[in-house]
Amino acid sequence: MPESATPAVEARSVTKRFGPTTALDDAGIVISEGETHALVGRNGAGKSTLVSILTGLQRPDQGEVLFAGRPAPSVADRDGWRRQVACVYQKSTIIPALTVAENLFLNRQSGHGPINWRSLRARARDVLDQYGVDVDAGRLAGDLDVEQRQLLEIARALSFGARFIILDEPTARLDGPAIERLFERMRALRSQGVTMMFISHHLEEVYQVCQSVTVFRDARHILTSAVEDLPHEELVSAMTGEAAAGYQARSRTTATDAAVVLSAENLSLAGRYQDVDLAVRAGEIVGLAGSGSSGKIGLAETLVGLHAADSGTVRVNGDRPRPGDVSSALRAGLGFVPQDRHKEGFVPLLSVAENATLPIAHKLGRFGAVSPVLRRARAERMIEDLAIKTTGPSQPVGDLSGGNAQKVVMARALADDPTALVVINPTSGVDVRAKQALLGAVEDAAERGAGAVLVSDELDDLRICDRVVVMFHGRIVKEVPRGWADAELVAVMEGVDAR
Amino acid sequence: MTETTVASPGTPGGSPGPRDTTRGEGSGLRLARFRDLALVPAILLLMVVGALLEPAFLSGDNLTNVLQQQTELSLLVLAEAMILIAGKFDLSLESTVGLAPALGVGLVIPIASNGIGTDLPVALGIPICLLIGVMIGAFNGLLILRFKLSAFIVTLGMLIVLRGLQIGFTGGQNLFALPESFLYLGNARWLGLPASIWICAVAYAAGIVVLGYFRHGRSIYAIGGNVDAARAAGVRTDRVVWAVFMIGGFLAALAGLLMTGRLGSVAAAQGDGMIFTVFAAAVIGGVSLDGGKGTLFGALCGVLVLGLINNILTLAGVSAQWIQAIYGGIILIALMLARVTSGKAQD
Amino acid sequence: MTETTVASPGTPGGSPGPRDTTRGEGSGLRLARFRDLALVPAILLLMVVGALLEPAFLSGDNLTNVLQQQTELSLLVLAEAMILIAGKFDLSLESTVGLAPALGVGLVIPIASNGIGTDLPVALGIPICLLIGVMIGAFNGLLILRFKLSAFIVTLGMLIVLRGLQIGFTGGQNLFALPESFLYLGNARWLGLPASIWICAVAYAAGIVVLGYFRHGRSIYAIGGNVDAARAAGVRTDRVVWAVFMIGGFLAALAGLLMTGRLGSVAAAQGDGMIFTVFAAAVIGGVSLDGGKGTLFGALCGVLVLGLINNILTLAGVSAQWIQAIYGGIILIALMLARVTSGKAQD
Amino acid sequence: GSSTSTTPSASAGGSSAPAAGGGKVGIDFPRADSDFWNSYNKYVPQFAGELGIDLMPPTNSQNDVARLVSNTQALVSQGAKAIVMAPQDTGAIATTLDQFASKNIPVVTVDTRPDKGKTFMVVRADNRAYGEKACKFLGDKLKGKGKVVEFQGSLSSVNGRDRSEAFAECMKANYPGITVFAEPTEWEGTKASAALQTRLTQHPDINGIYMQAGGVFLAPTIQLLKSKNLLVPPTDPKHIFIVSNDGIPQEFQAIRDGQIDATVSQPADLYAKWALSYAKAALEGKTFAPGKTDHDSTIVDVGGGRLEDQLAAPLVTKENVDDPNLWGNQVK
Ligand SMILES: Nc1ncnc2c1ncn2[C@@H]1O[C@H](COP(=O)(O)OP(=O)(O)OP(=O)(O)O)[C@@H](O)[C@H]1O
Ligand SMILES: Nc1ncnc2c1ncn2[C@@H]1O[C@H](COP(=O)(O)OP(=O)(O)OP(=O)(O)O)[C@@H](O)[C@H]1O
Ligand SMILES: [Mg+2]
Ligand SMILES: [Mg+2]
Repeated sequence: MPESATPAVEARSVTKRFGPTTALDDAGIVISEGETHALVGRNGAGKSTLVSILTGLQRPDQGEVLFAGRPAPSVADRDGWRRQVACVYQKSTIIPALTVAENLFLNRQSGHGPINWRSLRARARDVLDQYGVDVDAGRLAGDLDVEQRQLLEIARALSFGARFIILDEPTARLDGPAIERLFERMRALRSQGVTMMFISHHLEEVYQVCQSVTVFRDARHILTSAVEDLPHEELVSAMTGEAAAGYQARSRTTATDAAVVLSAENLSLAGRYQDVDLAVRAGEIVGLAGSGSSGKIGLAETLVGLHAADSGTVRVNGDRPRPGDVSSALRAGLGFVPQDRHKEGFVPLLSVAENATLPIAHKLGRFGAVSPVLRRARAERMIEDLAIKTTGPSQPVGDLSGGNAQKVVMARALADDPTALVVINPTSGVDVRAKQALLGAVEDAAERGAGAVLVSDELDDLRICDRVVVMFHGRIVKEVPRGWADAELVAVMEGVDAR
Repeated sequence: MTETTVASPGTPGGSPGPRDTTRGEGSGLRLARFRDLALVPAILLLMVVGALLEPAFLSGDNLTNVLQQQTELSLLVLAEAMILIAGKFDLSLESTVGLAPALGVGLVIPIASNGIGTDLPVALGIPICLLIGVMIGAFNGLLILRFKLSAFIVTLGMLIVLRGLQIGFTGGQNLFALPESFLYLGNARWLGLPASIWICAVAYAAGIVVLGYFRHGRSIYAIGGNVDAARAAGVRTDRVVWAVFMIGGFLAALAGLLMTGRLGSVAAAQGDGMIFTVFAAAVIGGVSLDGGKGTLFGALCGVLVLGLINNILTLAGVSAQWIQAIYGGIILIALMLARVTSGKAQD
Repeated sequence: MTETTVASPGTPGGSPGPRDTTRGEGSGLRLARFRDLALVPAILLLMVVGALLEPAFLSGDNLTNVLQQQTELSLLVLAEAMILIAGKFDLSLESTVGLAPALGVGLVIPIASNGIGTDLPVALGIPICLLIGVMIGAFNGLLILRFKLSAFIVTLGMLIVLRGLQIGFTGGQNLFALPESFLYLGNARWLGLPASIWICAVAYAAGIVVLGYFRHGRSIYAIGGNVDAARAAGVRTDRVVWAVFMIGGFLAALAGLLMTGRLGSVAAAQGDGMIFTVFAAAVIGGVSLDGGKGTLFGALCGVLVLGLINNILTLAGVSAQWIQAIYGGIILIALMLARVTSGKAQD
Repeated sequence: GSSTSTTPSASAGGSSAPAAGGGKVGIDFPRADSDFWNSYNKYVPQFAGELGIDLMPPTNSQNDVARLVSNTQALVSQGAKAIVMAPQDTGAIATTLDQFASKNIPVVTVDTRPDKGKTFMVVRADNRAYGEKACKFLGDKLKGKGKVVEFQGSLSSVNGRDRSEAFAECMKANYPGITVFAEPTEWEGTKASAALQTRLTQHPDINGIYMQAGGVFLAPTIQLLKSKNLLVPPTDPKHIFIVSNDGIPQEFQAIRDGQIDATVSQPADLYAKWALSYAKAALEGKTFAPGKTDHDSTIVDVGGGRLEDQLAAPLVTKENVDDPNLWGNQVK
């Protein structure tokens, strides 16, 4: 670590508690001027808590924050903080009822005079173009999908002109090309001397854009090192506290005569996808890939009943669930992980146990009653299976860290031993270890005889699939069997190799 | 008081198991979950104050009076609390309190006693009354769920329409030629206590059990907390919300029935202005207007707090001139007390 | 009507430029942004109905009456709409309408005319009145922001307390002996129109411009939409919300002043029951109870709709027996019309 | 606030015929936010003192019948032996009256006659007479021709309904040439003002107004007429004849100033005086029979043996407005 000058940012022995949870325990971080510094750790290690302290949203119970050697502004002085640091938070800070342009320039729409909306929109368009975000600046932010919202947040933080920028899992909801564009921006900013803190569970990204890395584990600082001095396995073992083991996709063979558990026939939804046919057999995992507006999310959401298709049929275990009705699809034996966990994933005020058992409540007691004991037992098993970091089954999901909330959503999908599974970006925001657990859970389900559709922007996730169906502009263009190389699949997704 | 660890009915599965990272202030989180108990200290304090002010306060008679006087309000609060937890609103409950019994009575009594003139069999009176409550709830639900109108304005409109219909049908007259059956529930005593108290107790017990331990009850919380997530988890949200509105209408009609019996007539303004108190009791009891939060037990506590304050002010003989200011002041203080003892921000 | 593309003042940044991703449902999305114009068809319809029913309806005099009768309400709605957009509640506005002028008058008139006996200089009356409004807003803000109490219950408690204080201070008497200054604003005519209309127009124009085109105004939307996000963006949320409450109190006191002048006395029940109508107008006008949504222009339309309905019913001489049912029915219909023409679910 | 310290009276409850003069009297005020009722509220302790009545601290039901019921029940459980109340909602207290009857607690109601239930005495002025007096006055002044605006009370209030019905019947029977615009106001000044303003625009030739409650409607009406320059002396053809109702001091002043022409004085003082007297008489075991009384009024049997003392309610005009016997001239 270059010790030459005062660090740009320093947090010293910070402690932060939430009720019984100690989110940060005497932890600290030192980030030197001009570097891109990675912060990694398992879900619930306290990364986002540090972010909220470094951006002045929360006051630490103990410890202090220094910017260029000077104490940070007081918590009330929001302008002071804003001058020091810009941030992409893990939780969305987009205001749905306002337009994209206004979100982009929130609280800085104008200098002193009245706001000139026309020029604001023009400025917004410039920024959006610069970051390659293809949305109309006049649209309501609430109409954007998660990915577009994430891009908007990133564009906002980067365009702010701050000398220190924090990015808390910016890539978790982006696809490959968007991540690449982000990294280009980050490199450009670094060449202008901007300091950055970067949080991600994709360790290869750390190696791509960061110079140094700090690891947190169980609310404590474990180590800080230059990236090149820390090989991948050592980084993982620092995070997990045990030796790393790479994830090996299991080999499976699907009987070609196994029953079709989930199928789409001639499915079309205007503006999203057209004429899609898909059949998933028992014991099979089918990947669904595609970049930018390929329609894969729309298709997956139709399969589970979040949308009603304009034409065509969906079958689950031979049944035809009522189009646009999730519960009848679930009743037919489907399990489902939605794209946006905050929207369709969980009820923040309800406990882990209740969220995870929502679809199986009818099995947890007689005559419509739900036995708290049974529910607790089920939930404890899920917590253990998926290694959810929580104070217990009764903790509200809203209080969990992002990755752990994602695991609860996964637990909910698997709760009913579904015979058909549709999972959309299931590992978004989930740490390396947990990712293995989640993907393992999908494979387990397949081994039990379920058929799964796995929609993901991450090539790593798709490796467990028996075949990957690639969509391009709303149509299925190719089916790639197991054993593909990254470049090959990307080429198909980009539409280069669609024979 | 604040160290209680009794699992409250509304938050089952609540015992927080031991955890590794637990260091220090464990009780904070545990307590936060018992915000529905927040009013218990206030209630006890009021009991003590009442007893000190006036020996008659603690007499069985007086306490029974307090309870009986709150029965209709508490049924409305039960209805409203459920609807609020489901993330909706119903302002029209107060009109149902008047209209349902007015029609129930008006359709069966002769025109000479201000009846409507249909002279239906008297035995149909009570079923009609309750059915009208359910139908009003169903109609509200229809407008809100099918036509996607705002619950607040639909039920505000209905509040005015229903009251207007009652005045229209009865010409603003009170109906006092009540069939015996209408008087029974409001006046009977079962096992030494007014029947209406038993009815309320049963309704609350059922509500607490269903919202605490039954699938459909829990799904109300899920819907109020995040309707998209509830739908994605297979809850038939529209159906549940609709049912909640109908149950709400039913309870309001039942409250109207009890009030009719207790007061011996259907006043043209029966229930007028109650909805404010209903919201006050529910919200004081910890039910959030945002949905998904609060318990029926808490709401019941809210009702009791308001009832006790009223009773104590009456017993204390506060001057007519200042009674309202004092009443409001005590409510504010009770709230702050609840805030301090529960230690959690309200919303 | 439904194809309008006039940019409404409250939703700037909305220019519905051509969109790349527009496939099919473009106009639906575009229209949705003009939910604050949703009531315009209803208003036009009411105008036509009024003109058909009664030629006097369209006379300048009558329309001036309609406006003047709604001035106090519209100031309250302006206040409430801002508070709602900021994601809060204020029920106590209606009591401020009574208490602020009552104290303003009571402190300056002699005890013989039911004054409080302080006999302050008469010139201080109006400043005191307005100051009291601001102070009530500030006190509400203090309890809500510093003590983190629920806005709904704080202001509900305050509603009762303030009304109680007014009755306490005045002994429940109406104050008839008003200083001239209190009568002026409610009665003066400027450029041929009642002064109160001008005041309202200026207040709304200022509000619409500030909430539409100034940073602090926009931050109210941000706060109501997502307070954490607003704080993260550097908005001093507490300060803004506090200011909104104080402005709200000020506007309520001003409304009280106008009403006092127009009616020639401070009634003990002045403002009583208005808050319901205030919410109705705001919500009908598209302001959401969830915060962050709606415009002042929409709220003003809500006020106008209610005022027109009232005026038409009076002109038509509807029988007292059915007037309320008809009034409520028309409101419901206007809402459905707004829902249909705006094509968007309400909330 | 009154702080009548109550001595624990010896009488144990339950005896069917209370001993002469024994027992506390509980009283509930209907509201404290109107001039009329405030005057009544002030007369009560005064007359209680004069009559030597052991008065409990009065309660206030704030115009809410549910509160009235709970207040009076509380008074009884605190030991009241007789109750004076003024139920503004006359239907909703039948059961309560029956309860009190079963406990042998006599009830005197003021201002309103319960639709049903046992009362010892009803003390009220005849509200139908109010309406008729107003109608006759206006009819004569307008010589049977013209347009009259009537501010009705709330339809759901008996007093309001009685006044409205009597006014309408009298107008129809005696002055068919007069058009009556009945404006529903729910007893709200703002509603009355708006209705009058609208009506004057529609019919600028309105020449009479009947307000059913001066306390509420007086100021808004005068203010509106003033701003329209319609407050002119009776000699002017543009004069609008105004009859009010209540008899508060401000109405008298308005009569003296020529702003309104008449009001029906509703006797707040007599309400308080005779309600308490009858309560006292009830405790002393006295009974009454229909017929003339010693105080210029008549006790009538309104059916089922229920007695009502119908107090005189004089019409006050410029001629008798300075009569010192009017309660409105005795305030303060
Ligand atoms: N508002 C809160 N209330 C209660 N507990 C909280 C709150 N915020 C965070 N926590 C707890 O603090 C711990 C650290 O959370 P944090 O969000 O900082 O984790 P993280 O490292 O960002 O995890 P992830 O990688 O999943 O985002 C977690 O156990 C979480 O449950
Ligand atoms: N709720 C929506 N309403 C209207 N259009 C939408 C909505 N959500 C997404 N779209 C648009 O529909 C098209 C297809 O969306 P879809 O989400 O199915 O693609 P995708 O596979 O997620 O694309 P990507 O690879 O970028 O994630 C995109 O142009 C997207 O912007
Ligand atoms: Mg995090
Ligand atoms: Mg996508």
